[in-house]
Amino acid sequence: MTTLRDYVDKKVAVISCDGRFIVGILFGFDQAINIILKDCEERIISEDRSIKKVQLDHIEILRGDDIVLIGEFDTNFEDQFESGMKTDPIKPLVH
Amino acid sequence: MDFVLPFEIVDKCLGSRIWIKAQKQREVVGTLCGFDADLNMVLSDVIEYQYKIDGSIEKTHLDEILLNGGQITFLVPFKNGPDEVLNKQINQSNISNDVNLEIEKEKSNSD
Amino acid sequence: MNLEVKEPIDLVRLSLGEKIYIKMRGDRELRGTLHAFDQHLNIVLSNVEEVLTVIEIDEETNEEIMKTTRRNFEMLYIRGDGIIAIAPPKRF
Amino acid sequence: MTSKSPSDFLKNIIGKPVIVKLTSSIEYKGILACLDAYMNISLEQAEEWIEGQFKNKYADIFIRGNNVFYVTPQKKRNLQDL
Amino acid sequence: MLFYQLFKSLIGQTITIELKNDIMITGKLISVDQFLNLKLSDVQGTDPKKNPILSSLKTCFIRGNVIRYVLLPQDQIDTQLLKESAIKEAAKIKEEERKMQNRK
Amino acid sequence: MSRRNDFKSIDLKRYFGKKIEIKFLDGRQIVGTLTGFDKVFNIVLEEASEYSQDPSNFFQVTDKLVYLGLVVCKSSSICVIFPSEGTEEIANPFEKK
Repeated sequence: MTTLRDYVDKKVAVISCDGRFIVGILFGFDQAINIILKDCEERIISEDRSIKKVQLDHIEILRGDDIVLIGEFDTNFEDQFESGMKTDPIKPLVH
Repeated sequence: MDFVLPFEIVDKCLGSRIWIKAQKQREVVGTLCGFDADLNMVLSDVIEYQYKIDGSIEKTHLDEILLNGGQITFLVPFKNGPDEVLNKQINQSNISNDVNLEIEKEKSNSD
Repeated sequence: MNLEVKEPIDLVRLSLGEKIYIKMRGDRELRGTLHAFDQHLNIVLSNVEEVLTVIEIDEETNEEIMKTTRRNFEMLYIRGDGIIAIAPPKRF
Repeated sequence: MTSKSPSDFLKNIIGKPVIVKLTSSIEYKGILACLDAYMNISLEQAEEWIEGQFKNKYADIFIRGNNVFYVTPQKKRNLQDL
Repeated sequence: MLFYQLFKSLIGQTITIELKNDIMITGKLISVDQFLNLKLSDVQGTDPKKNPILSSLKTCFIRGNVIRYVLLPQDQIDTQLLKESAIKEAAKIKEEERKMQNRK
Repeated sequence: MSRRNDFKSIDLKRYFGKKIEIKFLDGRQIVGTLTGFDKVFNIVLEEASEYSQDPSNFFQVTDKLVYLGLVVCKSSSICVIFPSEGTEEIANPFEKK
């Protein structure tokens, strides 16, 4: 069965339907894939493909319908981010 | 003012004109001939209004249609649509509770 | 296999193994051989050609021009909620 | 005769020329072969009209119900078929 | 059930998924559920130059309804079996709906 | 433990006879007196008016009100419900200073 159980209390990255990329600790989830993230930081990807890290000082609650994917974040990927890696901006999802 | 059920109102509107506000800036006016639990509706003597970005309105006349209930946003029973309602310019600065909202009531002969 | 079209979806069933045309949201059109479908219209096609039509504004003339891009896939699963219409073979 | 419920309306127009208007404003004009509870529709000898321009012709076509805005009988058979 | 079974038969295979936001992801399929949510391991952007950010994911869970296409390994697909199962399932669904109608 | 079969996230009875506003998924917004609803939250308003939409940007609502009267709202297109009383517009917190 596909479950998020093995992601709980782990650092995850979430892509939302409006194209946001948020990294945080998965605090909880339910069957509708509504999720709660704490210690979140958002990776803002701008037109010039550069990535900026922004600390969020709140707990992020995301509705399942607004989620594209949830991934287990590879923490030793951090230095790649520091090195000014470039990536395409994430487009909003069109149903 | 007693409690009314939404579908009871729609049922009472059978045979009368109904103004339907639909998704994607569309409106439909027609005589309600029938409907089902999903609010799919059969309408006759229909006018379809399509509001455009440039402010123009495209009107289409149709004899009878089966309208997909999934496209309905809300319904205005017993009303004959945008052409009948005089656009009231109701000035109202903001919704804050201390400003008492002056809505000029126009008792249309709705029944 | 009963060959009668009693429900719209029968039209899809009768096209199994045949080349079909699919119109999808986002101005996409697919042509390929139909191998599987379900009541949600999830589909598997093989030897697929996808045509994507994009409207671009030409900077100088500010006119709208239609540009099409094509992609091919050997074997493709398509999620049904993006499908608008399906036309069976020998008919397009 | 104005038909009553949606299913009555459908019984009356099966086999008749109809116009199916989609939420994207594309129109399909053809003979209504059958229709189901999800408003999935299959048409025969269907013409596809986009922004008032004839685009394609299909001997048979299946239209997925969630894209349908309305179905209406065609007032008169269009000349192309005669 | 047909496509749930199809994806279950592809567990362990490498597939590419195109999402409705145009992102393309490649990875090894590790699980699927009845909503056709998919879980991949060894994840990367299909074109790593375009979205290297995806390589920051060890594994990832993708919601079924955001998927546009899944590119399937042709040699792993038995089209004859697929066709027969599609016909069987269509008949079963029709049967169930007919029973529902009679009961109304 | 009694099984709660229909979890009520909002108890509309509290607003019966009061003026409420409804925003819909397609950007429309109306205000009216709540006079009825059903268990899936289709809603009936009386003496309702619609905030007309800015034709150039349909998700922007103007202050111009158009009187409608009796209105039945379809639950699947409702986005937000709030009472008029006790609601006020605040400055946009996300505006870049």
